[in-house]
Amino acid sequence: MTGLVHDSVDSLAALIPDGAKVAIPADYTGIAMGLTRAMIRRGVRDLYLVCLPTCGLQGDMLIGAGAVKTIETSAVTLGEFGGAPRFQAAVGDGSLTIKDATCPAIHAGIQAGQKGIPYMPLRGMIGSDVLASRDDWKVMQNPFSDGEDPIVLLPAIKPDFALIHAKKADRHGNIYIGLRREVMALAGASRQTLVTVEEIVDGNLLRDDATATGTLPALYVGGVAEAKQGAWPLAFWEEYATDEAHMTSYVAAARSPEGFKAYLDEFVTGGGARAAAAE
Amino acid sequence: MTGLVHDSVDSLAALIPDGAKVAIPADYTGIAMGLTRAMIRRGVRDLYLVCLPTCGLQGDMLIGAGAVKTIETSAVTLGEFGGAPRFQAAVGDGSLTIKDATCPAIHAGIQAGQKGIPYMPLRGMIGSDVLASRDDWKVMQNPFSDGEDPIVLLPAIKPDFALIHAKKADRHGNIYIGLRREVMALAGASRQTLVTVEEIVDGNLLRDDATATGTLPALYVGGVAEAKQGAWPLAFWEEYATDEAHMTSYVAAARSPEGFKAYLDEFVTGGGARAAAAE
Amino acid sequence: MNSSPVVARAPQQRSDPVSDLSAPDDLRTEELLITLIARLLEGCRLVSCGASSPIPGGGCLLARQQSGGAMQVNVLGSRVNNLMTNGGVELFDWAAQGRLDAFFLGGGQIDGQANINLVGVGDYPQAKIRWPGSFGSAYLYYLVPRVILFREEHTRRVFVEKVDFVSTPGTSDPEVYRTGGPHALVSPLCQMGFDKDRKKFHLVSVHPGHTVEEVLDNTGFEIDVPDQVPETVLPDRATLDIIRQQISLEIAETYPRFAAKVFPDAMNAA
Amino acid sequence: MNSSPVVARAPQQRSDPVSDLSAPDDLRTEELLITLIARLLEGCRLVSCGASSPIPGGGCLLARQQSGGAMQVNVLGSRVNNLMTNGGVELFDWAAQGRLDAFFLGGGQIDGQANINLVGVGDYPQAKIRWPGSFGSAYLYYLVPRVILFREEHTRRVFVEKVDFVSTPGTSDPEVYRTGGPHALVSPLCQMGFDKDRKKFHLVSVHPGHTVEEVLDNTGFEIDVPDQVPETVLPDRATLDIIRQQISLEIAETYPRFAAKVFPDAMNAA
Repeated sequence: MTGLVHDSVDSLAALIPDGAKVAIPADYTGIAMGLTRAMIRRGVRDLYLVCLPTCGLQGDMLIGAGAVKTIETSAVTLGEFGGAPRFQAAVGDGSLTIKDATCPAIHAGIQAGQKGIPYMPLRGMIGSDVLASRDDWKVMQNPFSDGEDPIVLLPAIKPDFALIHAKKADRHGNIYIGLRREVMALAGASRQTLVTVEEIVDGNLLRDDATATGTLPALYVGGVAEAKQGAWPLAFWEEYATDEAHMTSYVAAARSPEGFKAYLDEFVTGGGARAAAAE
Repeated sequence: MTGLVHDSVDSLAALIPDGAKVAIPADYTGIAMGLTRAMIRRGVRDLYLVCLPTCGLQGDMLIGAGAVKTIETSAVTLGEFGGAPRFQAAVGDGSLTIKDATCPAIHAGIQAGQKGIPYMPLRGMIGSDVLASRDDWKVMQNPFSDGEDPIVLLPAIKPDFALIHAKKADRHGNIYIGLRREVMALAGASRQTLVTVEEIVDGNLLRDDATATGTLPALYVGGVAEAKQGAWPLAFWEEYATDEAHMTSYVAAARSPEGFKAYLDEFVTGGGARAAAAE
Repeated sequence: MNSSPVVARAPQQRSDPVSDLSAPDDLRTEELLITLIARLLEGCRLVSCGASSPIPGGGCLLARQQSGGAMQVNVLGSRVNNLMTNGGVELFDWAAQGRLDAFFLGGGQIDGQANINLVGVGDYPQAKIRWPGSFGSAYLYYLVPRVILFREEHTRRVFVEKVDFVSTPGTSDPEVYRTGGPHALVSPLCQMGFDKDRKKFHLVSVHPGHTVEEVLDNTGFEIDVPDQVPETVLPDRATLDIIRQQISLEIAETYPRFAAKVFPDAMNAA
Repeated sequence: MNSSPVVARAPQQRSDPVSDLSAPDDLRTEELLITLIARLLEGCRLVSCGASSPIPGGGCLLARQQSGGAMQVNVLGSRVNNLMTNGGVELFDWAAQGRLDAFFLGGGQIDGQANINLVGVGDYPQAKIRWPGSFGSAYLYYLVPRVILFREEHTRRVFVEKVDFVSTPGTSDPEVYRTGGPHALVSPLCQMGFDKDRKKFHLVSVHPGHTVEEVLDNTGFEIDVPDQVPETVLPDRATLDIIRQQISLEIAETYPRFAAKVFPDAMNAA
C-alpha cells in the first residue's frame, strides 16, 4: 500500500474524529503513548474506549483529559504504581460511563469482530455482577445441549480504530508485532489500525519468513508514524523499561485535577521544551 | 516437557487407537505422510477424519487403506494431479460416510474447539445443500438482531489427535510452525498433537524471539519424531517440492483397488526396500 | 508503478485494439481472460484468488499493476504475493470483515440462477461423479461483493439448467445476510453479467471469433441477450506487453507449468 | 532436575522442619507462602500465575522444580517462563480447553462463600473506592480446577461477610457449566480449604506463630474449624535452599523489586 507512512504522530492523531470507538491493547502489547499525547493535544472528545483487555496510563490520561465518554475494560490499573487516579475520580463523580468486563469476554468480542460474526458464546460469567451490569450481553440456552445449559453471548466489538505501538514497520505499512498476536485480532476487528513504531525500515517485512511470521499486513493499517521511544514512559516489549521516576511523578500529579492539568501542560499540551521532547 | 520425543514415526502411530477422531491440515500446512504410512502399517481402523479444511493424498491413502469410517472435509483433491481416486471410489460405493462442509465452517468448528466454547456462529451457508446435508449444524435467529436474521451455528470440533509435519522441534517438544498459524487452532482444539519434523534441534525454540513467534508450545504436543522428508511425496513449505513422478504413478495405481494395494505393498506395508526407504 | 518500463500505456489505443495485434493468433485466450478479469477488478482494494487459479491469479496481478499501488493482491499458494500471516482462516475473516472485494469461483456445474455445484453429479451423497467438494464457496459467495465466476470450459455440461447439488446458491432470500454474490461470468466464449433480482445472467460481450449463437448453443440455461451484443474489447498492445513481460514472471512463481505453456518466450528469456 | 545441586532433598526431614531452621526469623513469610502454594500445585501439568503475582509465581516455579519436568509453568510478564505464542487470549483458551490446572486470584474483598470482588466498595458503578476491575476472574474461576485464593493481607477489610460486588462467584447453580473453582485460600496467617457443597471455608492449618483465635478475629466470615487445627508444616531445609538459591533468581527476572526485598543475599550474590 502506498501513502500509509505519516510524518508525525500528530498527523496520525488527526485521523481520529470525536466520538470514535477506539481500541487499545494492554500494556504488554505495546502502547502508542506518543500518539495518545497527540490525541490529547488535538483535543479529541467523546471516545468510546475499548481495552483489550485492560489499560493503564493511556486510559487514565485520556480520561483525565476529558477525551473519553465510555470505557469498556476488564481493568484500569497502573500496575506496581497503584490505581489509576483519573479513572477512579471519573468513575466516582459519574462523568465516565464504565462497562466492566472480564478479560476473555473482551477478547471474544474482538475475535467476533475479527471473524465478522455478530456474537460469540463464552463460558463463565453467569452469576457474576459483571454479567448483571451488562445489558448488552445475553444469556441463552446452548442449542447443542440436551440439558439445561445457559451460556453468555457477547456481541462483536468493531472499533473504528485500533492504536498500537510496535517495533518496526516497512514503507508499505506492514508492521512487525512479533509475539503480540492479539494485535491480529484487534486489527481484524477494527476498521483501521493506527500504528507508531520505533523504526521504519527498508524492504518488505512480509517477504522474509523470519519477519513475516510476526507481521501485521498493511491491509489492516490506516496509518503509521515513526515514534522513537513511542511507548514512553511505559515499558515496551524487551526494548526498554518503564520510566519509574516519571510514573511516580505522574501518579503524584494525577491525584488532583490541578496536578493532572499541570502534568499535561508540562508533558503534553504546553508546547514547552519537555512536551516537545516527549515526541 | 520431558519424554515427548519418539524414536520413530511408528512409535508415534502406535499412540492412535482405532476409532480416534483425527484432524489433518491442508497440504500447504505440512502433511505428516511418514506418520500416515506408519498408521496404515499399524492397521488403524474406523477413524473420524477431520480435514482443516481440505485434504489430499493423506486422506486418499487412509481411505484406500480402509482406515477411515467418516470424513468431514471441504474437499478431497490431489490438486493438479486430479481427483482423489480412493476417496471417489469410497463415496461411490457408500463405504465412506462423508460430511461435506465449507472451509470456514471447519475453521470455525476448530476455533470453537480451541476456545472451549460449544459452538460458533458463522455467516453464509444458508440455502446451500452443504447446510441441508448437515443435521449436526443448526440455524438460529441472531439474538442481537431486531429483524429476521438467521445464522448458522457450528458445533465445536474437538479431535483426539492433530497430525502435522513441521520444520523443526526442540527436545522439549516445542514445534516451529512459522507462518502456518492454523496449527495453533488445530492444536488448541485437539487433545494432543502428534508431530513429525524435518529436524530435532538443540536449545529451546521459545527462548529466542525470532523462533518463539512461530512456535507451537510443547504443552499441546503429545509426541514428536524426526522424519526427514516427512511430507514426501508432497511438497513441504518452501523446503521441498512435490515428487511429481511419484504422484503421477500414485494416481495411476490408485485408480483400482488392486493397483492401490500394490502401491501400499511397495511403498508402505511391504517391508521391502522402497517401503523402508520411504521412512 | 502505473506504467510498464517497456511500453508506455496508451489508453487511446483501446478503441481499436485489434489493430495493435500483429496477427489474429498473437493473442492467446488465457491472455484475453486475464485482461477481462483485471478489468472486472478495477477499483478493488483487496482481492484474492483461490487454489489452482492461474488465470484469475494473472488477472489479479495485472489489476494490481494497473491500480498504481491502490490494490493489494493475495495469490493463494504464492510466497511472494502472500498477505496472510494468520493462517488459512484469514482469507475468510477478510471476507466477513468486508475487506475482501473480489474472489473467484468455478464449479463442475453452474446453473442459470448462478448456483454452483462443486460436489458431484447424481444423487448425493453417493454421486455418480464425485468432485473434490465445496471448498470455501458456501461462504465467500455470500460475503465477497464481486465474485467472478470463471471456467475455461464453456459447454452445456458445465453451464446447466439446474445444478445437481447446490454447493452455494447464486441468490438468497431477503432475510439472509448477504453482502456478496455473482458479479460476472467469464468464459473462453464470452462475458456475462448477473441480475440478482431477475436471478438471471445476461450477455455482456462475446469474444472476437465467437458468436452469440455459439454461446447460446453451449449454454444449458437461458440468458438475456441484448439487441446489440458488443464484441469483447481486446487488450491493447501495452497491456499485452505487461502481461507477457511482467505478469508472466509473477504468476510463474506459483504456476510454473501454466507459465511455461502460455508464456514460453518469457519463461525462456527468464 | 528433581534435586538441587547444592543440597539433596531429604523428605525425612519434613517431620521436624523447624529443627532445620537455624533461627525462628530465618524463614520469611513470603518463603512459607511460596512453599504452601507449591504444595497445592502438586500433580498439575500446566499452571500459570497472573499479573502482579510474585509469590504465586514463586510457588509455580518451585512446584515445577519439584515436579521433575512433569509440570509446565507460565509466568505472566516473564520472557523466560512464557509459554504463550498466540497472544493474550491463549491463557483463557487453555482454561476452556481443560489444559490449565491451576491459577491464582486475589481480591479487594473475598467473602465466606468464596465470592470475589475486584471492582470496588460501595454502590456500583459509582463506587466509594474503585479498584482496577475484574480482570479474568469472571471466567477463570469457572474453568480452572484449582483456583488458589491468595492475599498478603488477612484482615476483616479483605475477608468480608459479603462482597459489595461479585466479580466472580465462589459457587454456581448446578445448571451452570463449571469445571473449576476455589481450591484453597492462602494468607499470611493460615491455609483454608473450601467445601463447595456447604459453600463454606474450613481451616486447614495455622502458620507457626499464629493462632486459630487470631485467624477468627481477622476473618469477617464464618469458617469451619476442626477440633484439632494442625500447625502449617514449614519448608524443610532443602526446599528453603532451593527457594533461596534458585527460585529467587528465576522470579527476579519478572519481579526484581520483590526479589531484592525478599532475597537480598541471592540478589547480591548474582
